[in-house]
Amino acid sequence: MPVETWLTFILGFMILGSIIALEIRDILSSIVAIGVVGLGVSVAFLFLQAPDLAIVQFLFEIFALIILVRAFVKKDYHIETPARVNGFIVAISLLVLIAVFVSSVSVFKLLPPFGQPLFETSRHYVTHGTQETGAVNLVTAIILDYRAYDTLGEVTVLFTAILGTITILRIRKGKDAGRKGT
Amino acid sequence: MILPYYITIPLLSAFLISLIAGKKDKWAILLSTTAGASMLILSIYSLIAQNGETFIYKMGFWSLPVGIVLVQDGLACLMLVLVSLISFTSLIYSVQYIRHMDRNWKYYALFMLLVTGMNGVIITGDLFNLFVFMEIALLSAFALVAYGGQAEEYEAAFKYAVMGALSSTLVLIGIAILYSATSTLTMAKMAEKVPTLDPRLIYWVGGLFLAGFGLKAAIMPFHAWLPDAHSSAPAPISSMLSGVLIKVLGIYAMIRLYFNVFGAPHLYMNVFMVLGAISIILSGLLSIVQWDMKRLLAYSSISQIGYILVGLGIGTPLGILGAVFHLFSHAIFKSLLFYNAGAVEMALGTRDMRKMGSLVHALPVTSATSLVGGLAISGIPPFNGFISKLIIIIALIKAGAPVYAILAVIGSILTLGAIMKMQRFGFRGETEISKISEKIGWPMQTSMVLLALLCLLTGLMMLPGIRESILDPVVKVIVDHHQYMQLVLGR
Amino acid sequence: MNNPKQGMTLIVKTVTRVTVWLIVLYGIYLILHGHLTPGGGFGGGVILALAFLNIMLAYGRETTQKWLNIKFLEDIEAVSATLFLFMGLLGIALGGHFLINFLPKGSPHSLLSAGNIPILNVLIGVKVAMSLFLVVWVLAGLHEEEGGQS
Amino acid sequence: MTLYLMCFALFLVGVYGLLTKRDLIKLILSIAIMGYSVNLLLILFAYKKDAVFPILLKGTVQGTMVDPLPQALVLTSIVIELGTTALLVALAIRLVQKFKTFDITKIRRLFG
Repeated sequence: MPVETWLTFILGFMILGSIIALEIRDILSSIVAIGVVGLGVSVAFLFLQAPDLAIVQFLFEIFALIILVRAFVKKDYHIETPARVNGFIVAISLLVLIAVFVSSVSVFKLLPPFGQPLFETSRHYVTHGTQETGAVNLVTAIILDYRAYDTLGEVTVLFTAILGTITILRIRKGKDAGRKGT
Repeated sequence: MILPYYITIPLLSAFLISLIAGKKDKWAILLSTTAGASMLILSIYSLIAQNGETFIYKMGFWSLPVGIVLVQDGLACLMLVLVSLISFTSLIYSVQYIRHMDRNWKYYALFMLLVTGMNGVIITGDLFNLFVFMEIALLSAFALVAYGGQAEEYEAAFKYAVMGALSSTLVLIGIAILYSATSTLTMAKMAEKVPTLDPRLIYWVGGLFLAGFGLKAAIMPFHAWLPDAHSSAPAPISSMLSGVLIKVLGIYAMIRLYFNVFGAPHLYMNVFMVLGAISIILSGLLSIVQWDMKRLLAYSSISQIGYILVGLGIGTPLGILGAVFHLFSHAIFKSLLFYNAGAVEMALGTRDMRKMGSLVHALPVTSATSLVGGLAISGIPPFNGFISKLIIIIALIKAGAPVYAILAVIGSILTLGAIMKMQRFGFRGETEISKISEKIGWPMQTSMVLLALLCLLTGLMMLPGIRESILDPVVKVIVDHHQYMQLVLGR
Repeated sequence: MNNPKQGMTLIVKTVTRVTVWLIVLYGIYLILHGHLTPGGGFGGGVILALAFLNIMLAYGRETTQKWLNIKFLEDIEAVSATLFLFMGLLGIALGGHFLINFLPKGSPHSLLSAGNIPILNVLIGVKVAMSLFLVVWVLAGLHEEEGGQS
Repeated sequence: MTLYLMCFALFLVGVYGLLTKRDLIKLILSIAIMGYSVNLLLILFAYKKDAVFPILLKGTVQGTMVDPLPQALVLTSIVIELGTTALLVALAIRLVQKFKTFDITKIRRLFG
């Protein structure tokens, strides 16, 4: 089977999975459904010849699942309250989203078709990458040499995220406990 | 070349703070103020030494479309000065304000990361790099909004974080589509290829970017998070967010994309005008009815962002001059007003103006500087706000849009009303308040007085000799959109 | 899973003691071969973090705290980020440009090739491992503390 | 073309969740869905017919390769998304502690 067919299956399955994850009541099943969608992304990356990403996506997916399950499921295991879904809001947002989708059809037609990228800047990486950086993994050559500045930013994002998480979750004691709320 | 140091100085100080700070905040304060001061000196030096030129810095010495390029032109220089100025005064202000909450080095580390993110967005010439540094600034802003640890602060931060994540994803989709269509990420190279693309594609991608960056700039239909986040954050952070963050992540990024890359398409200029006018009027009205002092200021921020957008949308050099100058002066007086609100909150323990009274004797410096800030924001002569609003209104009349000019005048009156309310109830009420819970020390007073002086002095930027060397290059960058592409690509 | 402070049963602990080293080894392999095979610092770093996490889940929080000094891990995280920045600054000193690849490139396909890239990969791996482990550590710690109070 | 549209539909599913769901965790999950779709879209743009992964293997002559640049970008964006998720989860935990509910409509001390 050609790649397109496989990918159509995977994508359809992912859309289905995300709708299930959003609509299901039980929060644990919802998180697991998201995990399955993430694994679908990982498989799609394999089909699209991106083994680096497949590994990283798979691992980060596991990690995100651990964080979510650990944070929400263990103690206050909860079933979504049957919130009175406001039909009006649902209808309006569905209409808007369908309009956006329809308008996007003509735009995606203008892009280079699937399987034939323009490949202008990237030609340099493919033809000269190994020779210029010495790395045979061209993705690594890009993230750590050609675009190492991006990676510095990315390391900083991780640093910020963990620092922010610690700041938000730090145990506050002393006089600020009595600080007046407004 | 000093370009990479705008990133490395704040980044290094953030990393070092988390390494050597220990439990106390002494080292953190020392390191961060040193970094802030050195950036202020660097940026002012480069603004003077710039002289209308454009500097290019190739990261890792890779040739242009292959590597990442940093660009320092007139606009970037002005924004760098602005960010350094506001962040330096905010740091001085924080020394007392944050100690009154707790003594933790994490605040200063996150603050320096916020500055890193904004500087990175300003000087980058690469679209994906802009996204990465935007995320640094956003993530640290989420954490800083929640810093106080109260329920409202978490709520505001969560709202802000959800909106921020949505806007980042929208921007990333736009970047992906542009990459697919042009096969490059360097903005100058993209600008070269945009004329060959189908205009429908540009309009559609422009819509994505408008939603994405509009959420960050809190333009009117996308503004829901701003009043919560900006009023709940600690005062120095409110002034950073309202003063520079929404402008750097929202307006500056929009200028780069719509003017320098897309070449100012007519459709979007009109959209800017309409959205700007809506923001001016609606949030002007909303700000008058607020009783929370910081909320009032937050709504008025949206209204002033509207002025900047209208000025940009005119598209004439005069309008853009007004927009740029209003961007600069709004950062100064809005930060000043947030400092005042923070000082009042610290002294009285409340932000509700109904519980305040006459503070003229209890807090002389705060009430005097708040008067200066208030007059500046509502566009009363000798102050900078008057000049910038006047230029925008004149440009509107000259461009043949009298309706917008009238709306701008009405917006100015609404702002005046809101500020009068703040002065009347917040600082000059009937009940004389003599007992305050905490004194306003010299660090907070210094930064307030400094910005109040700047409200007056930056009006001098319009004087003939200074204007040619500082503001005109900025206007030229925005108006002449082919120039950016040619200068960066070296043709 | 009954008492998170004590960890799991003896069987799990024994199995973990063996497998953790294999996981760590695999993570290190991925990091070091980042410029030759798929994987690299990010993937390898997550695997290292998962190994630490394995210890935490199997042995419980208190034992882990004895083995791993959390403050030390935080310091390692900051140091690795700082060193990444210093590699960039060294580029200015030695090659004239920020983040330039100043080490000799070597011959392709060998482990010691590609100049800076393996060094940066190691730094990223360490950084990612520490960050992700700390995230889970902090998130999980909050829960148990809350449990202790109620 | 169909694949691009399906990927965009996945994105819109995420936006739909963000607009209509009232549960803190569902909001975080919607953001995760949007992240997947953007990453996948970038890699779909990178795919070239009958091309192989962008890693040179020893001793073999390799044919054309897929575009490596979007792969590098997605690597960055995956990490950024994990950071955002961690921060959102931390905020959500604090919110649940303070308000004792997962329902965002009940967390309304602020208005606006």
